[in-house]
Amino acid sequence: MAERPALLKVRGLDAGFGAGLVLSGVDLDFYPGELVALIGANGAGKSTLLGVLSGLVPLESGRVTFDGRDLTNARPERVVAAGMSHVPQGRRLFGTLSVEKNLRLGAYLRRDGDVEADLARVLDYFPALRDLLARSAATLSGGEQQMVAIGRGLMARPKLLMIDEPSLGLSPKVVERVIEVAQAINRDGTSILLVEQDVLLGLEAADRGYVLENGRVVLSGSARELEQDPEVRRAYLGL
Amino acid sequence: MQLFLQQVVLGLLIGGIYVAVALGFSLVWGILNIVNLAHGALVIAGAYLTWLLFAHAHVDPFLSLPIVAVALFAFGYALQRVLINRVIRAPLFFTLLLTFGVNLMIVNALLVLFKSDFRSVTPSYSGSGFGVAGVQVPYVRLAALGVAAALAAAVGWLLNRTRTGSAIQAVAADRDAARLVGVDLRHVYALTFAVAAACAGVAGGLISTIQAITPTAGEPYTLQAFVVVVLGGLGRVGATVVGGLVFGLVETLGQTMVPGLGAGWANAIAFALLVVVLVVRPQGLMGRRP
Amino acid sequence: MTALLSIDGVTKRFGGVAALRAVSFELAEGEILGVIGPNGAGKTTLLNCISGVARPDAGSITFDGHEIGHQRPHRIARLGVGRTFQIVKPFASMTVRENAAVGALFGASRLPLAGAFAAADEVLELVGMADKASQPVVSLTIPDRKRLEVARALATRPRLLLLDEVMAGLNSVEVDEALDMVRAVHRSGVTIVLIEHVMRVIVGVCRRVVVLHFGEMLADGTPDEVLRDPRVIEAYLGEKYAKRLQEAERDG
Amino acid sequence: MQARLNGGRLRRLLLIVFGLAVVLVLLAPLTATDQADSLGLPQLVDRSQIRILTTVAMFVVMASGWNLVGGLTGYGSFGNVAFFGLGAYTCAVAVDVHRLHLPMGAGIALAPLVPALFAALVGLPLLRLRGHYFAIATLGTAVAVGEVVKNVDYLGGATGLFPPILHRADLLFLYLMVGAAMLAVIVSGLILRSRFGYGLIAIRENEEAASVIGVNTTAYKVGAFAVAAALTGLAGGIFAVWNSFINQDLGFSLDFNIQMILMAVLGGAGTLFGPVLGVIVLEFLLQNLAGRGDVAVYAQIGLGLLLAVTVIFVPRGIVDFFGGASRLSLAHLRRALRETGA
Repeated sequence: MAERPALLKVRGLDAGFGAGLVLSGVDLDFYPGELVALIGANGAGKSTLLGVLSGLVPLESGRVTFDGRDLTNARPERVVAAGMSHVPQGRRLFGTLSVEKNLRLGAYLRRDGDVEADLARVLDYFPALRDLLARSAATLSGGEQQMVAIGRGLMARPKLLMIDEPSLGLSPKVVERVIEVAQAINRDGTSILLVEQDVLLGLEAADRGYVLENGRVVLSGSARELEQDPEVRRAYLGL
Repeated sequence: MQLFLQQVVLGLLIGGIYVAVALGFSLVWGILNIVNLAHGALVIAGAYLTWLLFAHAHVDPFLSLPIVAVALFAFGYALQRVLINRVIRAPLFFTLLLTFGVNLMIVNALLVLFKSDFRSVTPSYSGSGFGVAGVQVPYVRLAALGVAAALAAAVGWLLNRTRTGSAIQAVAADRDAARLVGVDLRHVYALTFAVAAACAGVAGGLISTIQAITPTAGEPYTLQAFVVVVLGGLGRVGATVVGGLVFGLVETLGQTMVPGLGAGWANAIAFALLVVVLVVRPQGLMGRRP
Repeated sequence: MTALLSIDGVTKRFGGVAALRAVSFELAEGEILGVIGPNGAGKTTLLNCISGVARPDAGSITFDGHEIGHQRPHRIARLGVGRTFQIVKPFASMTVRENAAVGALFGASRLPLAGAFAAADEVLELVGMADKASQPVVSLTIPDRKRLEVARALATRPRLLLLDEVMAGLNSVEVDEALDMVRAVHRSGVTIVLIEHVMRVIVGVCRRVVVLHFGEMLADGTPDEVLRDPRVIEAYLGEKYAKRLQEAERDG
Repeated sequence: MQARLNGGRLRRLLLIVFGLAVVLVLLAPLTATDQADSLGLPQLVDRSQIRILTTVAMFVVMASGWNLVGGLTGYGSFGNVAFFGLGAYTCAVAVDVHRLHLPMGAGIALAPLVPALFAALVGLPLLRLRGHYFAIATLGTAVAVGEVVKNVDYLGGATGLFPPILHRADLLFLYLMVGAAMLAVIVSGLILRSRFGYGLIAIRENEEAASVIGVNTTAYKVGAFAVAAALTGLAGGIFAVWNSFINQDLGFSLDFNIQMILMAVLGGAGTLFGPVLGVIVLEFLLQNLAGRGDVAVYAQIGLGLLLAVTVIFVPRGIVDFFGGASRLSLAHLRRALRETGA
């Protein structure tokens, strides 16, 4: 792979809560246009890593540079403005607000005109949302909520979209649909960092992958390599 | 029947005041999840500002309302940013202690400035009113009801029709998710508290035209605001309007229609109503389960 | 032999959504039952109904001959039902030993203060937390907090112990240790219901499995039977995954 | 472990010094008696200092009582002054010549019973509420009870009641109140080390977890509420005969209500000696602040400031501050600040 400038560079990242470090010494490189899977068991630190990148969770030490800018311990507003958008675990829509308001809030920081165009683009990706726009987000099914959550992330027109465990609580059929759309979004130019506990699902969709265990990157490489790696198969595929 | 109709009208008119007072209180509780025990003090501060403009600058109370609103807006923004923001994530109980401390500071600062003797704002038209089918309707109270309705409409418009309003509602729905779309939490919290303080100031201005005020007159208004919000249900402006009007009616009719209960029973009625609502229907008449 | 626990047609709705639809099964003393299903299948709701945290809208639950469907949690605990929570709920201001001792003070054991601390040491030994007895809860790692939650439930001397996803968030080594702990607890004579959403964990320790799917009971049988049940494979496991588990089962 | 040991020894040292000081302070007033004069002992304490000591003891009772509900059980009640008022009025009615006309001892003995009964009755619905709802409902109850009392003629209506005046009885009331304070601390200590205490702390830490291990949360909460009511009512009863006058403002004052809470929190809610320490620190501050002439207004502003400072900087109380060396460090202070900010 030609040495293109990395879109996202993470070096020596330590972060943690009261009970000791959740992340220690995490290094990560992310190149424009990629779809990278971040896999690992529940509690391995995947969501914490996303929380640190998006500015919700403070980091103890380490550096985060995105698109050439230093975002170490930046407040979430600056991270979104820089072009990194985080679709949180469990979707976390604004339940009392309508689907349309949820989507438009995705573009809260944007001053440029074509928010309408992006709304149309999101509805192209998720046609099912067209007749749900007036519904309040809390009344939607899990799958529909996941689509709105990803749509909301897209409305910020990010360079990198981080999606945290879209498969959580969704039936296999709906998960497949969501992953297909994520790949379509990636093909249209938005880099995606996909966090998945369902290792098989994550690797199949991705170009490259990082395996996180107990807060450490234990393995990384192309998705195909990782799928065959005996350690990954034993630990995560129970084979 | 005449008496009953008169009391119903008076109940609705005082209900308008309770709506104006409760609007700000409901915002701070609904969005910041803080019960502001200093709310009544903010109301009385607004009343004193109106009195100051009236007594010294001869500004008509209803004309001074915008000035009072801006002044309290600024004070509210600063108060939240400096003090209240420190306890946003603290356990509920500490927010009560802090706002009670703020209440003590404001009330006693007013005592230092204005001493404790009664002040009132009596524009030329304050005494007059008009009669309809034998029922007397004082102009001042009717105007107050009008202002309260306008205030409720304005807050409703801000919350539901503006970009800032959707940000405020987003913060109320899910704080972290709001940050993830780029909302600056500290600014939105301070803005919400500022709008609430402005509403309190306007309510104070209205109150100064219908009753004499002293620095300690704010206490009952805080507690009544709580009852109104619980009665109406937390969350929507419409619920606070209903809560305020119903509370005004229950209090007025309770004092005049129920044998044995005189004027002195106002607070006792209010809190009997509160405990009943809290136990029977905690989410209030209009609200969702808390 | 009368069942220790019998669930008969239990239904529970939240708003319009039925979290449990007419679930029925029985559990004999000494069994170790696995309850499996994707997130949102109703596993935790079932456990909440048994432990009294939630009230079933229909159906009945009897434990050791007592109807407990509409009893309050502390009454059910005194009858000998212990439980843990998926998201652990420790008594944060207390030490590990005090947390366990509070269990022994209440529940079916109701020991006096001195006896409670002795019982606490016993259960901490059983779950492998004896060396951390005097530590404050705040300093515990996630696996240790889960062990403490089990210890506290055990200290109440339950005859039935409901474990809600004690393996979630553990890496493979920690899962094996947790499975050993569950086996040790089972050997000490406690009937266990183990709730998980990772099939591999259940296969290791349970002799019987109930599969829940969107509030309904899809299957109830030995792990081997359940793995081959077409409805379970279609709705929950998926072809590839089931084949792999069967291979693992054969060589395991 | 090193910090903990120092903390432990530091704590014991502080407790011993604190205990000695309390004993000395309690004996000093004896020098004001006639017997002491005849022995030629100098009078160390004057009447106003005895009055302050009695007030301190009274607040120790109320703060310790509140601590059982707010500190131990985690239910921050904002209306315990209702129990104080009910106790005061019960005693005042009992000893009133035109009413029950009972001896003072009987009045004081009755004072805790009515509030405890009231707490048990009102506690059942109130203690089902949580957080803001519980706090404001208890505040509302206190205000409502005060209003009812003001409107009932048998209870003296707006003018209040006048228990018979006892002359030269300052020391009697001091040691009565000190006795009540000791009772409050002893009862709290017993509860803290009992099944009842552990059950209350379990409810505070996580009520649902407490219920599934077998704690009858309703009964325990109402129990704590009733014990707190009895203690606070006892203080009210002694206050009524000591002050030989009681009305709505004195019996149900919001000042007393907030001060007993602040004292418990400032000292260390949930601990045994926290409230006692909080009472002494706050009473010392208030006496000096208000000492400057009649300008009580500045004392109130001072109290407001102190509330803000306590909540922001010392949320876990002074006792916790000396709990371990780590607590004294600035890092701990900064982290506390960062945690509470948005």
